[in-house]
Amino acid sequence: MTVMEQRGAYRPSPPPAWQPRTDPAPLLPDAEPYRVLGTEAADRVDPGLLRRLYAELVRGRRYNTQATALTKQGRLAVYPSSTGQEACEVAAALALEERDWLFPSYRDTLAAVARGVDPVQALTLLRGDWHTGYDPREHRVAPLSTPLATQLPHAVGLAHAARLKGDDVVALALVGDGGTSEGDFHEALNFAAVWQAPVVFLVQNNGFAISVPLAKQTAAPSLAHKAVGYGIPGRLVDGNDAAAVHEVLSDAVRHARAGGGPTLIEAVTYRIDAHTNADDATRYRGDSEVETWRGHDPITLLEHELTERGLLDEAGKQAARDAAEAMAADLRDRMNQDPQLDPRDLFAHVYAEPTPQLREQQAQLQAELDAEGDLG
Amino acid sequence: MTVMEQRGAYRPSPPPAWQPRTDPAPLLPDAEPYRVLGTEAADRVDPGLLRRLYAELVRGRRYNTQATALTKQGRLAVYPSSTGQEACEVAAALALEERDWLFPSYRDTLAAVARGVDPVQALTLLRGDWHTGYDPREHRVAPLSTPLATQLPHAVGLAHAARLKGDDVVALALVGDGGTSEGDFHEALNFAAVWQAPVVFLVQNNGFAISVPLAKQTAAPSLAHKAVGYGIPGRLVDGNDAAAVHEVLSDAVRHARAGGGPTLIEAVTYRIDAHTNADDATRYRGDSEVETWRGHDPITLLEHELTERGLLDEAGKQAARDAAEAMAADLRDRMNQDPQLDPRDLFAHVYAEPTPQLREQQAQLQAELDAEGDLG
Amino acid sequence: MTTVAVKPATMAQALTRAMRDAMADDPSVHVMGEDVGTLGGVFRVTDGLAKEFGEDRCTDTPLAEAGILGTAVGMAMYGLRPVVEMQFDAFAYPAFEQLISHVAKMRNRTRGAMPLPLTIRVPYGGGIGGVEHHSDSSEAYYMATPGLHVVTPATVADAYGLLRASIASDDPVVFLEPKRLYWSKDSWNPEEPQSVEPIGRAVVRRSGRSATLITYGPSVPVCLEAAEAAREEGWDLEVVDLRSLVPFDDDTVCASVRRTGRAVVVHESGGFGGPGGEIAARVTERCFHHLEAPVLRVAGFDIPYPPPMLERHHLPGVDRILDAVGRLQWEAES
Amino acid sequence: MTTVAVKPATMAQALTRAMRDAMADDPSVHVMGEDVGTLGGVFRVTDGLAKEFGEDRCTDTPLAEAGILGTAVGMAMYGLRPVVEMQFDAFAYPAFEQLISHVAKMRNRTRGAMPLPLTIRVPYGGGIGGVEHHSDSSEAYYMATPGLHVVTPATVADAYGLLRASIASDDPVVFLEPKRLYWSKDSWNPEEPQSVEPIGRAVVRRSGRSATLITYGPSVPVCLEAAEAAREEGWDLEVVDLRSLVPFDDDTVCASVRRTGRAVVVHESGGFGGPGGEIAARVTERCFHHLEAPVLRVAGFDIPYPPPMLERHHLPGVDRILDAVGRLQWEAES
Ligand SMILES: Cc1ncc(C[n+]2csc(CCOP(=O)(O)OP(=O)(O)O)c2C)c(N)n1
Ligand SMILES: Cc1ncc(C[n+]2csc(CCOP(=O)(O)OP(=O)(O)O)c2C)c(N)n1
Ligand SMILES: [Mg+2]
Ligand SMILES: [Mg+2]
Repeated sequence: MTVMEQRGAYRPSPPPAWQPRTDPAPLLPDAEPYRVLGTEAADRVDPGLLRRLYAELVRGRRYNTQATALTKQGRLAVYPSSTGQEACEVAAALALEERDWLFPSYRDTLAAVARGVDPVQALTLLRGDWHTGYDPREHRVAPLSTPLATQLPHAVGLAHAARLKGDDVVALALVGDGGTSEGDFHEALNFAAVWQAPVVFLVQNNGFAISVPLAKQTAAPSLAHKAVGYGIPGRLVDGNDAAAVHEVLSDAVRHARAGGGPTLIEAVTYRIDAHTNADDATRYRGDSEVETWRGHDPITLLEHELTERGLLDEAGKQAARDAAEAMAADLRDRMNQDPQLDPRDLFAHVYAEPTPQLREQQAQLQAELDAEGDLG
Repeated sequence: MTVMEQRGAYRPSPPPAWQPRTDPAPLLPDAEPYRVLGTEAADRVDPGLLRRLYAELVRGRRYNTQATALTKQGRLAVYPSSTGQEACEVAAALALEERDWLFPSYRDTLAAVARGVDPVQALTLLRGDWHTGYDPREHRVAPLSTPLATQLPHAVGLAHAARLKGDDVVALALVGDGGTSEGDFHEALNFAAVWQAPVVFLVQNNGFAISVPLAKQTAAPSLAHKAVGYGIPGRLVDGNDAAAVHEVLSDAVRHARAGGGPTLIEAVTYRIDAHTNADDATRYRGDSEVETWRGHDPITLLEHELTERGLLDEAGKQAARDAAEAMAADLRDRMNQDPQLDPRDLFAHVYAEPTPQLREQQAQLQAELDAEGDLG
Repeated sequence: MTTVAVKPATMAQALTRAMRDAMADDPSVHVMGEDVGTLGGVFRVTDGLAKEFGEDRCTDTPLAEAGILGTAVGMAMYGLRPVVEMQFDAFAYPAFEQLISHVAKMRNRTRGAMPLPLTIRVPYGGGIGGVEHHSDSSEAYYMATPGLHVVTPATVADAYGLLRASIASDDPVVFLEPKRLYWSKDSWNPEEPQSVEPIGRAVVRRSGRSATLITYGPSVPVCLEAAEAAREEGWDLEVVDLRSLVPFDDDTVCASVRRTGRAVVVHESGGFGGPGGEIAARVTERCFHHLEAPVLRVAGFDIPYPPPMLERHHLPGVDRILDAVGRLQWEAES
Repeated sequence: MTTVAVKPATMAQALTRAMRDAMADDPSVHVMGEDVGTLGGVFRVTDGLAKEFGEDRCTDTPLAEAGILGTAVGMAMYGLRPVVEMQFDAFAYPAFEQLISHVAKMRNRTRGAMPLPLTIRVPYGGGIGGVEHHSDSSEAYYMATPGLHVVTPATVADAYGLLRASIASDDPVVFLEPKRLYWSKDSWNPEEPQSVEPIGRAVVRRSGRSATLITYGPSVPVCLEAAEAAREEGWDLEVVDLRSLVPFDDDTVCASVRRTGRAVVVHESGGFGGPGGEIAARVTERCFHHLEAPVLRVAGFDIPYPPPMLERHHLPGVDRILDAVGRLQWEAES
């Protein structure tokens, strides 16, 4: 008689309620970041799309350099540059349909611009002008979110609401590697998964949260591996490969739109500039690391692909550069005009109707301004 | 010439910074909850340990029924019973060394008691008496934590501090399935993993957060799968199998003590009673589910094992029951005495020294009490 | 002539009815929170809503308050009117970042383009024998956050009217429900058409000439009781129920204080840094020359909320209120 | 006789020095937060500490404020003295549950068995051209939370002394650092033995007889400036720097107000529900018959902190303070 036979009365069986709710295997990301450029997968990509991405990357880079220049001229209070991350920013905008929503973080003005927001309006916050310069409903771009990861539950709620209303709208939320440590990241992913909300999370892992490198931020195999803990697919992609990011995002958006629920995407990229113009990156990283990444520049990668496939010649490059210069010149001109702010706006939008208290305060300020005017 | 050869200039290579930081495979939990009782693994378990677990389970069950009875007699304000979960509670206490720390949630008075806290002191909070009835340093049991998951970062911090001080102390933190949805769960696991803190997280998945079933709480394959997102091992265990929980916990504690870092353990169990005596469980679950789980009772499972191996006879059972009855009788007697609270305690411990404002308020209350006294 | 049998209703029932009617009137109203669906909430205030309107309209969320409020923000951005339940006062704290940095600021941030019509229901206050974290008075935090309305009912009828008005508001409202009044009853007939109080108006609950008790929420019945007891001492106390802490009804409050010349602010919340300071200060600023005595405050002590067995010492009761009234320098008058 | 060359130091430098000295004196002092290690903090206030004491003593944490404070609680439970940096005022909000439900309550909860000697440094306030979320005045939240000390320096010397005292305190201290004074300079010599101010004592920064300006932190220099300007109007203003909001120094404040008979509370924080209400109310309660006029308040407006280009309209400045002083019913005196 074997041991197992002796044990008839309490032969092991799983606890009654337990059953795996999802098969984890398909949720796990690939071992290596997904790449398109320079691989055979590139041949499948529509040349029009590649050219479009290229034009946007060139424009995006120029936007970054122009905005950085504007900080030096005192025309922007602060600028968190996305130089080096343009592939993510641009692909995020292009992977969405018009009816979809984008939830950018404070670094993602470029994604907003690529989606159609006027660059001057996108930079309004960073200029020291009003908090949000654009009407979020116009291009369906939520206000830039400064408190990290707090925009993620908003994206989930909006996507969920759209689904409840029967609209096939997808929300795409951007967050940084540092932002994944916040509780809001966790709660947002969990709500999204439980609700099967049509939302896509794109983590731009640019290696740093200000000065803190990824190794001090997480011990995970990759940030994309976090997906499995929510029962949603995780994807890992080379964030400097515009075609790859675009494809992975588009797949996830399609999946979400079709009712398949959320996806977590980690795009591996690098912040070439300092955290903002006010930051001194030499305090926490060496030049050689930056140089290595310059060799993996998103524009160069795509330019190679296009050139070698005969899809881009010197004239094409020049056209892209010209368009970028035109945008930059326009941006510079318009940013050189002083914004006109109305102090009365301080009270106008705190509530639908100002409270009696705010009316009193507005009158007080008005009296002060009038007095100043009398003096001036 | 193949496509790949043409592409020499930009042959795909991973983005420079990217390398998997951990191999995810060993972090993933088993597909089925780990079990010992009724399997051949049981033969390896020290009979003394099994008997000890049995005595504690019987005592623990009696503690639960006694505490529940005390609510009916108005001697406890509220009692969140751990009936059905005694294997987890007891194993949590027994897996620790004396120098280790336990971080219980509001449901885990039994774990505190099994670790040595006087039952009356453990129940002080739930009696409506002072918030914490015991000195946390005496048995190294943190105060019962009511705000869900907030005790988890405390456990991480304590474990980290101990390691910094060179003490080989491990912290074990308990949390419910519902609590895993909170941001604090996420942040605690991440800090623990980054710091490689000697901490063990035990999730008692008892199927419900008050009325909310697990399916509305998460879409994860299992809660243990969340571990991989932090780069720490996840273990899945039958939470009603005291030997299995004890083994898995002991392994994790040993691993942590040896510098191996944190472990996340999900114990699959079931809350047999309502959420608390104030709850009406019939509103959200059927009797048949409860009955099924009664068939997987932790005491019965262990009793079978012991009996079939000849480690427990009727006398042994009776001895366990007698010890439990003695504990219950003592608890009942002592809980039937009205606690004596001193209103001055309201002011004594807000700060090390009462502020001038608190002194004034204390004087005011004292005057009121004196006046009452004069009247009475 | 027929007599209409008006069944007394509890405040909890009036609140349920307010949500029910709002949901019936407006399909964009969604109730969400922990245990609000199948269970009907731990206080049963959402009882029946999931059954009547389905789980998509009354949703049991995962257990994460920042997530609840954060997703509600997103839902409001898409045009829904979420009504969020926080299970207890102290369990709203995890959502404070969402509340302060987004809920309160979104309209202002977007110059009015993105209002957030959100109601956040928070059962608050003590007196129910709740263990730690179940009896906090957190209104000071909400009051100090511009962009939020802060409303709290003291009667069954107001519970209905103010909750309807809050849900109908295009601004975020923190709706504070006095736990210990959930079971208070009044002859309120849910089948009658209900008048909906606008937000921002205080009401004189009892007229009097000697002094004004300024109060709200759970302390209103206590003040009314104190006013009755004060008659024995020869004081005729007026009781003002603020109903809304934000916006604050300076007119009603100051009119009363100018009439009586004396005032005591009464609330459960801790005194230091609590609502009473603001109220006393603004009344004094506006009515200084009408005041015969400083505006006094009767509040909870400046301590963490005590355990059930000691809470009676903490909560402002009739005696403590009368004691404060007695200190309003009556001799100065004569 | 030799002259000692006293180099002027900034408030930021004094704060750094305070942590450095505390860490050198007591191995249980640990500094932690976002970017506090290698970078030395975004304001460089922790500059050099990681280098001098190692990364275990001055630690770059993951980016999660509740996690930072929550783990600091655990560290304090084991006997360490964590000094936590919150990167900006508004980024402390995610940690409010840990703060309110644990930091403020642990000692009380355990009847003194488990004190939490924790310092939470929060750069606060505006005036530095910071974009949204970088200029909040959050002191009202902290003041309304019994169990916390709330301290804020206005001078370079106090920055050192009060931070040393906070770190040495066996109670949790929220240490509010006025951002716009980080670069303020004073002839303070870090090499000289520094006197450490006890927590809880206000100080008269300028004596005067006409009226008292009660203020703290970033508004202290503004009030001193206003007091200078007031001389032209014939007012001799006293300026009281509270230094500690909790505990509150009633004695110093009330002694001043009793002397002058008039008072204005000045702070950047929003007026409604802000610290000024408490201060005005308690001064009035205690000094009513000495007051020639109601205690007035000059505060930020009751609005979300404005964008940089409008902040000058929001911040209490000299003119607004003088205007309030002018409304202290001077005619009544004559
Ligand atoms: C809740 C919160 N905490 C702290 C900050 C301050 N802060 C601004 S950016 C930043 C680093 C963000 O890193 P990451 O998420 O990786 O985004 P990246 O800057 O790399 O785009 C920090 C700490 C913040 N904005 N919000
Ligand atoms: C932060 C917080 N939110 C809400 C609550 C109210 N609450 C108490 S117990 C509970 C359910 C907990 O479920 P779970 O974590 O599974 O633990 P269990 O009760 O099953 O042991 C809730 C929502 C709380 N205590 N803390
Ligand atoms: Mg980053
Ligand atoms: Mg549970």
